[in-house]
Amino acid sequence: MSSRETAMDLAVRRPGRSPSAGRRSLVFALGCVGVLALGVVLTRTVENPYIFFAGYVVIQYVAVATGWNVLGGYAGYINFGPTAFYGVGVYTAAFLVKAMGAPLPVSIAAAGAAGALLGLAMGWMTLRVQGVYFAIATIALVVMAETVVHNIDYLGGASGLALMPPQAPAWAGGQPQFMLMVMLAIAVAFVAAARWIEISAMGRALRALKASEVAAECAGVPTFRLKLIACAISGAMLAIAGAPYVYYASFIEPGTAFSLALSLNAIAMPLIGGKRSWVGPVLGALLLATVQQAASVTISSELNILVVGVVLIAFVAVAPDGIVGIVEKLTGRRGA
Amino acid sequence: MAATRREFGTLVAAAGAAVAMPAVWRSAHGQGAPIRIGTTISKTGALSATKSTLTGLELWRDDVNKAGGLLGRPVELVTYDDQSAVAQIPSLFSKLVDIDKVDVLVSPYGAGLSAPLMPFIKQRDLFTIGMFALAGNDATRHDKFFHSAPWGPDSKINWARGFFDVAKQNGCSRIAVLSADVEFAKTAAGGAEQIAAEYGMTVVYKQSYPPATNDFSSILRNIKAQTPDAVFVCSYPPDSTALVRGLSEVGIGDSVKLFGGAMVGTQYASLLTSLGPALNGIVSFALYAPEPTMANTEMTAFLSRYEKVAAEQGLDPLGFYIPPFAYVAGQLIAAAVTGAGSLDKAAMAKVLHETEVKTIAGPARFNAIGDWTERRVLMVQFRDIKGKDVEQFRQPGRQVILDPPSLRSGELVAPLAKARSS
Amino acid sequence: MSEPILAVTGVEQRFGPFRALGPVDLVLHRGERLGIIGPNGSGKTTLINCISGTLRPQQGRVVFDGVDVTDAPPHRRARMGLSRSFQIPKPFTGMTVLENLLVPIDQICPSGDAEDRAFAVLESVGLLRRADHEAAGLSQLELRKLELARALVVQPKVLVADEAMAGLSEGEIDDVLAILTHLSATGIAVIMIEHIMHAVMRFSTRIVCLETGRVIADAAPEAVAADPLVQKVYFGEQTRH
Amino acid sequence: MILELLANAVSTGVLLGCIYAALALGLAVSFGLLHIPNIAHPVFVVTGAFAATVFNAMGWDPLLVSLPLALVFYGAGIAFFEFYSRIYEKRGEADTMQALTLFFGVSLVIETVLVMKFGADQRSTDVDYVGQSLVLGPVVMPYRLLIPALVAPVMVTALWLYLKFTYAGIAIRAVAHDERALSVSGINPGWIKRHAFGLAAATAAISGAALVIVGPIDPFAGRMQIGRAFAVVILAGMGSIPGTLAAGILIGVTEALVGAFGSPSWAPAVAFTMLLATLAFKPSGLFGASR
Repeated sequence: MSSRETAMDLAVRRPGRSPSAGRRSLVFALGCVGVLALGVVLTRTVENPYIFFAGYVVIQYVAVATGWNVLGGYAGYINFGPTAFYGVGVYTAAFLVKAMGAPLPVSIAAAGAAGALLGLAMGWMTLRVQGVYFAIATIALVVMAETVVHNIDYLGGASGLALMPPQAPAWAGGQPQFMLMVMLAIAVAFVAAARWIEISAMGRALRALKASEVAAECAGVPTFRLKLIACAISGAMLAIAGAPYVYYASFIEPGTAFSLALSLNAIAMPLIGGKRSWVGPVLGALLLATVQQAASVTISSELNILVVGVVLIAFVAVAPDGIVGIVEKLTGRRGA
Repeated sequence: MAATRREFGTLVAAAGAAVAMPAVWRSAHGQGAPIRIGTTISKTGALSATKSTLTGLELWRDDVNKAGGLLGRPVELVTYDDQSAVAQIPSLFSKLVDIDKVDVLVSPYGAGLSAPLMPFIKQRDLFTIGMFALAGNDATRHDKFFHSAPWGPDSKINWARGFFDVAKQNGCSRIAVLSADVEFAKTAAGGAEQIAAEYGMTVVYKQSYPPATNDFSSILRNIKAQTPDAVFVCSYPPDSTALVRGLSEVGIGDSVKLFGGAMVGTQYASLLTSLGPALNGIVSFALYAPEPTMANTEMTAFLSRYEKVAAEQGLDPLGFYIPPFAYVAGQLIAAAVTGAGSLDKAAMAKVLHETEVKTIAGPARFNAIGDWTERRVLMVQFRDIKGKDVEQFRQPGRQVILDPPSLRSGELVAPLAKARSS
Repeated sequence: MSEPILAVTGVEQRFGPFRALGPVDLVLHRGERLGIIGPNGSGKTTLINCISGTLRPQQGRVVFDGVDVTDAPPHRRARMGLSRSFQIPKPFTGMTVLENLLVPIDQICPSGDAEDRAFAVLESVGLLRRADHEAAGLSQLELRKLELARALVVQPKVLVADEAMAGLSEGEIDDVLAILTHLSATGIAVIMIEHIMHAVMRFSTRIVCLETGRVIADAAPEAVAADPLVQKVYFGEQTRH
Repeated sequence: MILELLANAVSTGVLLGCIYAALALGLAVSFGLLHIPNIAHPVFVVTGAFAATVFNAMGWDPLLVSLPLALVFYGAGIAFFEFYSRIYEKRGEADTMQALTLFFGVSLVIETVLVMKFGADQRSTDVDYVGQSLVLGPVVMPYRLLIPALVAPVMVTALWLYLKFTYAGIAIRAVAHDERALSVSGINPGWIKRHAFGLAAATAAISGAALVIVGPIDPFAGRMQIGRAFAVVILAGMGSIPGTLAAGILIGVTEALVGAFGSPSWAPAVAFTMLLATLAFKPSGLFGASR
């Protein structure tokens, strides 16, 4: 029986669920409310609509990166086809708009359900074997989803579909403003959900299975079921992020809904920001998307992709925990 | 970590401010300040072969500015790369209009990229020239939108009607329709079926195939089995190549008199020179062909200037398809601005609705939604192609115009098998 | 004695044409301290993989606490009270030592005082000082202790310790033995797979010796040590190396 | 007529399937034997295709020139593996995902460099036999497919013999089975893996040349092939070299039949469906040893 630590140590050095955890959650919640309030203020005061269009793109990336990270970051299962899920969201919404002029909340709910179902189906088929197979299957999933859309004439097939979605409610002050608020609300909800997963038992179990699947299983973690759940949540989030696109652009086509640039960014952003916590994808998305919005008007986009590729390699090789990891290393801090 | 989060909050605010910043910029406007024309060019991505649009616009700008500008003000182009991505369009055009404060818009290339732009220009009531946006304004019906390309009215169905006119004249009644699963091709195929029905022709085969299909042997055999008289093909460059090669490899049978119609790629030198003699007999669309019925000194002069730039920048060496109509877009803007005597959008639109504009591609008149009142899409048959030299495509007699009748420079050589062996 | 806590009957495991294990019969009684020995490749780890569920045997049954768990996945067995540690420590990297212990508690016996229980176990294995350290940064001995702590924090009915002492110094071995002995005293049955003979001999009340996938001896430590067959295949081989 | 269609669909499918197998062969080595998920392999192939077009423009036959190019690719593969292993091999199994991301980044970089060097346009080769066909009764086989298709059985047989009968080949298979086994026998597993990865890269030069004879190619052509190449390797069973040929042909024939008798629009879904079905129902593949 070893008792090198005394009871005194125990009382003094006790970390963990201290009162500060509750305080942090409060700060976080206030932050969320603050961001939303900032969004309301901006849509009321800024007159130039460009910021809403550009802002939508940037914030959409926050949502997509956060959704991707639930599976890719927490569970360590890389989804190379986030646009398959995003595209399913886009087309679910498009279908509902075309069929019944569905309002946005209905489309969002339906897209979430469709994304979750697709996640479950994909996961059920590929998550029992090693993670590599899942990753490979997701590459092919995009081709499959695009092929299916090409063959559905009702959704415009390859030609795309121009739609007149329901207009924004009057209080929003215009469609661009409304879309920005919707996307902001979605992104904030995603970040909050991601943080909740992270600090809950589920997040702990996900991190455990990421470290060692067999050890997690032997510690009582139902790994297969947990991976399925994470895959469904991530799929639902990615699909939800796509749902408002129809209302934003009034035109959809497979090339956009399944665009490679979006997949690439969804993966690059958490990697650059840091995959271990919710801060990473948010940071990565804001950084990368803002730079790209600025860069798309200044440097050639080939160079843009090249830079993303090189940065990706550099981060994977040198800083696998992203910017958050670097900051933690520099400040000597670590933790969730 | 709490500190990091606080820093993070600051970052959010900073990022917000960064995006908001351009809002405070205001460019000076007034007499002597340049007239700004804004558009996006697909410099990269799937449509990057269309970037010669910029050269056409630049040549026009240089001409105008050399001649003293418009209304005494110089002309300036503001362009961004849209990466051939629809998703980029709303924010880039919002930037052009709200940040750069451009006076006139030119649409991005094609109907796909232009689609998200249409509700925007309608809502903001902007004067816009359409670049190759086939039937782009048919749904929105914006009254200040004008096509630079001579698709003609109701173009979704009619733009390739010439193919069927030629088919009818040559007694074709059994039609096969083949199309790629790509936006332009699907639209063309849809129109084809309607016209075939209208002309009392039977569609005996209809099939679409995925992009990047590189073997057409079973498709060609299935077509052959139906013994059609004409095969209307809506394909994209890679599959246009594969199809033409497939024709040489497995043949199409003796029944076929007319093959092609909407094969994208046969307008560009790279595909023409890589296929060479294999093109003989194929019929495809064009907007300009160096035939005696069509050539004019202004066009020839433009093309020879373009060739020099193209050689420097590695663009399509022929430049028959896009660059002239980018120049036409400029000419339409010039006519509207000078005619109106101001940048008043309603006045500019009125000028184009009411007067005929002389362009390097011939006289243009517009209907209420900005279509050329007269369709001037050519159906050309490739003939006498020998070897893979690019120069021959600048000679008359290689792309014989079959339709429209006003520009016809020869008759169809049929059946296809004979045209190919000659 | 009462009904055995664990009964393995006729378990057989093949990899392709190669039979790694079995058929093997094994019984473990409540509170017992069982040592499993055998040369490299004799099927020890395969056997405990079959017991913990990470491998599903082609033949035979595994009955745990009166329930047939042959087809149950490992997490179900863990939730029933069957814990194991790994020969090569598999810490949950990217998490603190404390969090490593919270994972099984969350899954198997969640409660409001989870952290108190984790701290108590960390103290009992001497890892309290490391509670909020990143698991990846631990020393070899600490990793082994963490491995054990994670297995026993949920108060299992059976603990399977797979070479928990490999690579440790004599003093460290004594530490680990003390932990296991203490555990056994609280009524937990322990299976110890070990190469370090004197430790197994000291700890076990019964020893099973495996050779090429078969049980060749199952008796009290002294009897097994004296068994000529065991001496030949096991100690013989040991000395050859 | 139906029979003729069927015969031609099957023959075309076999030819295309051989080409798929050629594309996937390098992956069968790097992923199947070395367990390195090299999703950049199709981009290596496209690079090989571009290299072939460059020399073709000077008048060389693409397939002939691909043989010396294969040596260059072998060297590049070894250098690349060195870079890869410096980063990863030491970190252990959990980093397969990081490795995937690395290869993803690498393929982006290669694609973009190709675009910047050659433009996004299609490139093709100029060879005499394109446009002609071998006619065997009712079956017509274009040389454009036939000649590149012959590359696959040749490469597969050569590689299979190499792995079966040479010292280095046996060592590669031993590494695939158990790395530790090799270090006991005194061979440096690091060298063997480098060598194997180099071989995988070398196949990309040859199959790239084959691919560009089939049809024009652009820098992004690899993307279409990633799913299919992995489908071939997984359907074959990890590391089964002859299985690669069989799996490629199976996928090719199925695609051709779907195209001829169903709708060509659904052909891209064939490989994916087979991939998913294999993963869900028989993860060991058709010819792989069960693990």
